[in-house]
Amino acid sequence: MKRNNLKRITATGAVLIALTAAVSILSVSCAKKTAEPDDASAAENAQNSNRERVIAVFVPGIVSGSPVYEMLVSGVEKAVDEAAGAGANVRLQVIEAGTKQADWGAKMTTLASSANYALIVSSNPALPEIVDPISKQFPAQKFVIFDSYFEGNPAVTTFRYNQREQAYLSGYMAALVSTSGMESANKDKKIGLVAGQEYPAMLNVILPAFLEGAKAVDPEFEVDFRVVGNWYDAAKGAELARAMNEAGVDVIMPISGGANQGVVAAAKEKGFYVAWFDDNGYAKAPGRVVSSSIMAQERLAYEKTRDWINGSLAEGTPGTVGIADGYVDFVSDDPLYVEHVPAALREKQEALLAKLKSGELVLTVK
Amino acid sequence: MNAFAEFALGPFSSLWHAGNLLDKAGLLMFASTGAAFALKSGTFNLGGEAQIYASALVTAMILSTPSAVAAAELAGSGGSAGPALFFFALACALALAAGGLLGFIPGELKARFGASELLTSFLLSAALLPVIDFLIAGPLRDEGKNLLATPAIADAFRMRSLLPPSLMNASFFLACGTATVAALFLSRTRAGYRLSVAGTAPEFARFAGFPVKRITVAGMTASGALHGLAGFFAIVGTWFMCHQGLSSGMGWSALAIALIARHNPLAVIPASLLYAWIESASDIAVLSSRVSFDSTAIVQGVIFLFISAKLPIAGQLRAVLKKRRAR
Amino acid sequence: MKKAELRHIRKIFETRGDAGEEVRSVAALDDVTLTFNPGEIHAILGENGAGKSTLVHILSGLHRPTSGVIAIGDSVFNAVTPSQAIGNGIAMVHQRPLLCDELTVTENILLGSPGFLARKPKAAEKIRAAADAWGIELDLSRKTHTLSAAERFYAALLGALLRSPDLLILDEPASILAAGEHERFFTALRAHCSNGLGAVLITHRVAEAVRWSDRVSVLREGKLLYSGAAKTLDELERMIDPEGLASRTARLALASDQKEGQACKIGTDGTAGLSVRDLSASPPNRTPLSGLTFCAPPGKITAIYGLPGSGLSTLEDALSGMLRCTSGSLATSAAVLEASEVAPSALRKAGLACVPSNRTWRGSNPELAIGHMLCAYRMPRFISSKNEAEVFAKKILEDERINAPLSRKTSTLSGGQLQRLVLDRELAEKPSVLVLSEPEWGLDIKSAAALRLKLAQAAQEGTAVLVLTDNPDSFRDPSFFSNVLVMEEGVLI
Amino acid sequence: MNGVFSAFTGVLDSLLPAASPLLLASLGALVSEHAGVLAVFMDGAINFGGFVCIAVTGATGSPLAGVAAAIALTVLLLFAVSRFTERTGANPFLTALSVNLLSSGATSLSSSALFGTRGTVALADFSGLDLRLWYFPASLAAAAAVSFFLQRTLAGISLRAAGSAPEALAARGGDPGKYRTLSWCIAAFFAACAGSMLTLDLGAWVPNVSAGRGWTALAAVYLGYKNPWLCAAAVLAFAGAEYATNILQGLGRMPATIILGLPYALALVVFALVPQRKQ
Repeated sequence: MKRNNLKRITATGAVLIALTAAVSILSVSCAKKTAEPDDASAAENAQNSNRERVIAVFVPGIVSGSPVYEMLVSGVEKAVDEAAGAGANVRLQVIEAGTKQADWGAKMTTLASSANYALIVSSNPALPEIVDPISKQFPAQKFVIFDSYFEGNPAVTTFRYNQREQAYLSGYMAALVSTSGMESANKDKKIGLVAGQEYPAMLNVILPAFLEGAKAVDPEFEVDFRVVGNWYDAAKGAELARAMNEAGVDVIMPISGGANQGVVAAAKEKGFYVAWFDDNGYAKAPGRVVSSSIMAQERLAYEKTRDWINGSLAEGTPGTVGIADGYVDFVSDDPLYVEHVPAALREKQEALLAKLKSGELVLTVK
Repeated sequence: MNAFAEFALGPFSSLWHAGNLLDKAGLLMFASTGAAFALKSGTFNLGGEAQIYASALVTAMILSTPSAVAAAELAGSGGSAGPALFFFALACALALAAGGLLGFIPGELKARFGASELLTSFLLSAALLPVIDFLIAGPLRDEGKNLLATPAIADAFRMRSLLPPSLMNASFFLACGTATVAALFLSRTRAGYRLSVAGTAPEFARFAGFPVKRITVAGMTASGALHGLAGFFAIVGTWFMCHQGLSSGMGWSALAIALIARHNPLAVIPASLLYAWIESASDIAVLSSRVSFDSTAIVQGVIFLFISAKLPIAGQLRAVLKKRRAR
Repeated sequence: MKKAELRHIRKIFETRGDAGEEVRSVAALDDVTLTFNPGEIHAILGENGAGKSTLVHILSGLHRPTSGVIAIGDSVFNAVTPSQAIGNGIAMVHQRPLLCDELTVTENILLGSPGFLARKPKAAEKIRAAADAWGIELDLSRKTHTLSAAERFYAALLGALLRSPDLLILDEPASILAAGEHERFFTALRAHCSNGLGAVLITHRVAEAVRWSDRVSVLREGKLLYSGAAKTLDELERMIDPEGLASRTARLALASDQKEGQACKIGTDGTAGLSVRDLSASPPNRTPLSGLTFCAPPGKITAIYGLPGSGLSTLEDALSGMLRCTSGSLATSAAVLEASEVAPSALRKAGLACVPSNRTWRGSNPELAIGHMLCAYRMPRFISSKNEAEVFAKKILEDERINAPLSRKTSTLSGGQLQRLVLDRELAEKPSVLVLSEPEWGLDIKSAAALRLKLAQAAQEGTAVLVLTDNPDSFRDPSFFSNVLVMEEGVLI
Repeated sequence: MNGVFSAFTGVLDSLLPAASPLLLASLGALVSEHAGVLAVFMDGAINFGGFVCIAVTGATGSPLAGVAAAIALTVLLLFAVSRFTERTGANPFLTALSVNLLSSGATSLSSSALFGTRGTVALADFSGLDLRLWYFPASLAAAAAVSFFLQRTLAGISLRAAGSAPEALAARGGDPGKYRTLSWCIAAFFAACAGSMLTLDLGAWVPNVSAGRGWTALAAVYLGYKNPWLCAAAVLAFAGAEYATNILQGLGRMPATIILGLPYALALVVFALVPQRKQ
């Protein structure tokens, strides 16, 4: 009774494959344009006796729209361009691995196993643990991973930012604004943090330090912490921000990817303030964004890649960078900041920065 | 043409890629056999995602309990493998049970209250996913690490790769076997016959005295359990720990494969391979930065469009094939 | 008023067999030329599968002829679409009225009419006027899935009438209508035809054709045998059934007859046959059953007659276990079942088999393979490649001279073939009780006669046969039944 | 007393506008459900419409042009896919799923081509439309329109017949395929409106801005027994549950992530307990 069915399946199978083929031709021929320069440079390299070194930037997510990864890519790019301009035979390749953490391992292994890359650069706290076993399989492969901390593998070099300092700065400024006489500030000693998801660095470092910073202004401060559940639902971000504002929160720090936009939109509508994180966000909503504590990922990526190309990078050791060496900072020279935040507050924030820089106040991360 | 060949043959360019393709196909095969099973029994299981996820979590949990770790150590140090096997089997059984339970609930709600399983299985899944996310990010996380994942399971519990260094392991063959057994069950047993009759002709099945309600529940439960098997092998064969978001997209892919295979578990085998091939080819294209994510999404979308279309070419091809056979 | 004409119509159906089998062509219609005049009732007679339905489907646009043309008034078409047919004044009422169950009667009637707004009150007014003209009573705001078979027919008829057709095609209308309604309907049809309406009447009832039609055409195996003025009953019957099977049955029934003449006494004999006691059921939107008590003795053919809406269909559902009864009990030689225990599987265990009135969806399913439909009760636990079930199914097909592979879908069978197969399947279980609902529904004289032969045989072997019917024609040969009960408003009188 | 009243209006103020895009989406899913099409494409269509709206609003400075373009292009996309499905007899579930993939690829590609980013596209100096008050009344009016369309227009009646009894419709000269396509287009219309509402409210497009609302809308169709008004009630219940969880998160008694699943759990319980209409 089944034979007829089988035949149909085989026939459809054949057709499917033919169709897939046709469609793929179309799509890949579109992509060919980007492939051409590679081919050209490959041909060039064949003539060149100097062996080419390719640096891969492994992006555990999608570059576009994510400041952390945008800075990573442009930093490495700058170092590579500079070196290539100076005659070094280096090339850059950016690889996006998508947001599914479970797939990163296999994709990283693909890169490592290809032995095409002299160095793989990436940035994510979770990556060293994924890379470590892969590195044991391919011990020749070198890795530099920012925004993470890992000891004990000579092939894996990590740098982490002192996010406690970074969040502390935000919390301090947020609390200053909340207690100020600024038009949208209220009496409640409550500031907010909207996260995309709950993750270790958020719960163990950023959230506590944000509160710590606020308490440094007034010990009665509380942090209203809410979670969107993903990194894209901007409407939910806006709803959460509105609800928080109703509950007396007047400054919110969003760390929720695309959903940040929702918090900004709600701030424009409801008139509360936003503390931006990781890059300069004053222009997102002039007059509403009152704080930008940043990490200098672009600079760090540039410097460390440059060092590696020159052979001066101390490999295999973890490093921590912070305010003292300028990799964590607060953007205080933006005209929008100067225009909208009262001088008294700005001075207090400067004072805090100075204390951190001088080592008078020490905020270490575990 | 060159670019196309690169895209199409990418997954076969190395053992690593080919093995991973087979591994991915195997996991999809378990889940889509499950989806096909539900479709055959006349139900629509939209809760596959949570069924895979929950079973994967259960597996990872069981295999990282202190006693399981101890059993693995014993087996690893040359001692008896018995306790380790016991925990392995226990994890498998509980994964099946977890998936099965998540299929059973919508099935039972349909049988008892007539609630559409299409909706209840989706809602159950949507309600559970954040809970599992939370468990993985919070109480069940490997505290010492920055991964959003449970602790890794011991070596003794990991299935050996058959095509090192790729992830491909015996689960692929088990998946083919499962799909075949499912197909045989449907075509060669009375229970399978009744299940598919209840699916295509519910009123006739009721008239003929088949236990239609029980069949609905059984179909959904089996579907859930098969998804659970995918979750189990995802842990012991592929990822060795339960990552947050591990199942995302797998449930939908499985459903699409089952539809492409026209609910036939035997056709699920080539359909899963085809699907895994498209996905792997896209992944590899992205990894070699030939194309961006966007274009692979479009390629996949177009393939979805065409995959079930009855185009004139298909008819001609069939006619040609028939003529050949007649000769 | 236009005249419609079919010229040299040929319709070939292609059927595909199992793997390796060549595509076979079957001519459903072979060079048929017919004219339908305004003001006439034109009856089309023929046995099942003669091509009557195909013929009118070509006229109403559901089928495309393989060759030949359709002329309506001055226009000539190679084929018409349903909307072209309607636009040219041809409307059809199907044997199984095509209605959308989710819609109300008014909405169903409005379905497909031109314009933007559905002016329901205005439409209802018009519909009511048409209904009055035809003597039809119908609640227009009801959803059609709550209607009885006759009401569904009226709904479909009103839908056709509201398109003010020149030619009205009626496919077996009499099979649904009760005797009184039948008379009233045809009187109304007659009256409207004398005002210029043309009607095409498909029927297998020769007497009906003789009585009401102006012109008769007889089809046989796709060929037109006769078209012209109505002849006598005998002449036509001989044309349709040359072997005279129908009269042979009557003799057989008489020979095997041991008539009791009166209803068996209730409760005296629960050990054999079927005895039903105090059976009550009250399903929503349908006629309830209130305390039915009756028995069908073994070796006898018992009939229950009731008009549509009398509760007969509720009884069918109750006896096949598709409906939960509220109280009462049901006993066969094998078991006594309380109302709460009555379910399809329990009934089958008790030795009861049933041929439901809804053969297409309940007795079978168009999507099922013929083999799967036939082997419903006989699938072995494990199905090997050459199993008994398959042998069994092949034998039935062979006996019925249906040349089809087991894997073909039942949707490829004609209504008559399906009916025979369902009956054979149920009889093969050697039931002690066989319930049949409307067994002759849609059967021509010859097939009906063959059916009666089979039932008589089964009765002779000791089966209690119970026939539920709303068709008074079944009793044209009353000697066939050993006992006839009548049902009205859910009780037996 | 006054406090309670203002709290109540506060709830409505945030609840109703939040429910509006969802209501629009579920109306679209409802119409296609009536035509027998399972609208699994809603999520992708909302994203697509939202993107077009922001892109065109940004280019022309007129949100009205943005909405109009969103509607036109989304309808065009789904019309094409629907025609393809009908013409080739493809599996509508698969082709509908393909809309989601196509939408994510197309928005992302055009976003990087037009704005040089595949992330958030924010309109400068655009602070959302001051129309929040009107969102819900407009959506309710849409529900009324859908109800009117399905009940009182001939096309609506035919569309319902195309879903439940296509052969009956065909016999009356209607083309069920045509009405299925119409239903895709109507769903596209509402998806585009919902997408525009979401993005104009944010003054920006964010990848995957619909964030599963298309699926929730589909669930609401079933919860509302395919009736526009009951659907509106179901949507309000969903939005209410969501609102409650937003508030609940602020109380900090329960892990925030778990709370996210509560609306679905609630819907499940309600759906399981409410008696089902018999088919």
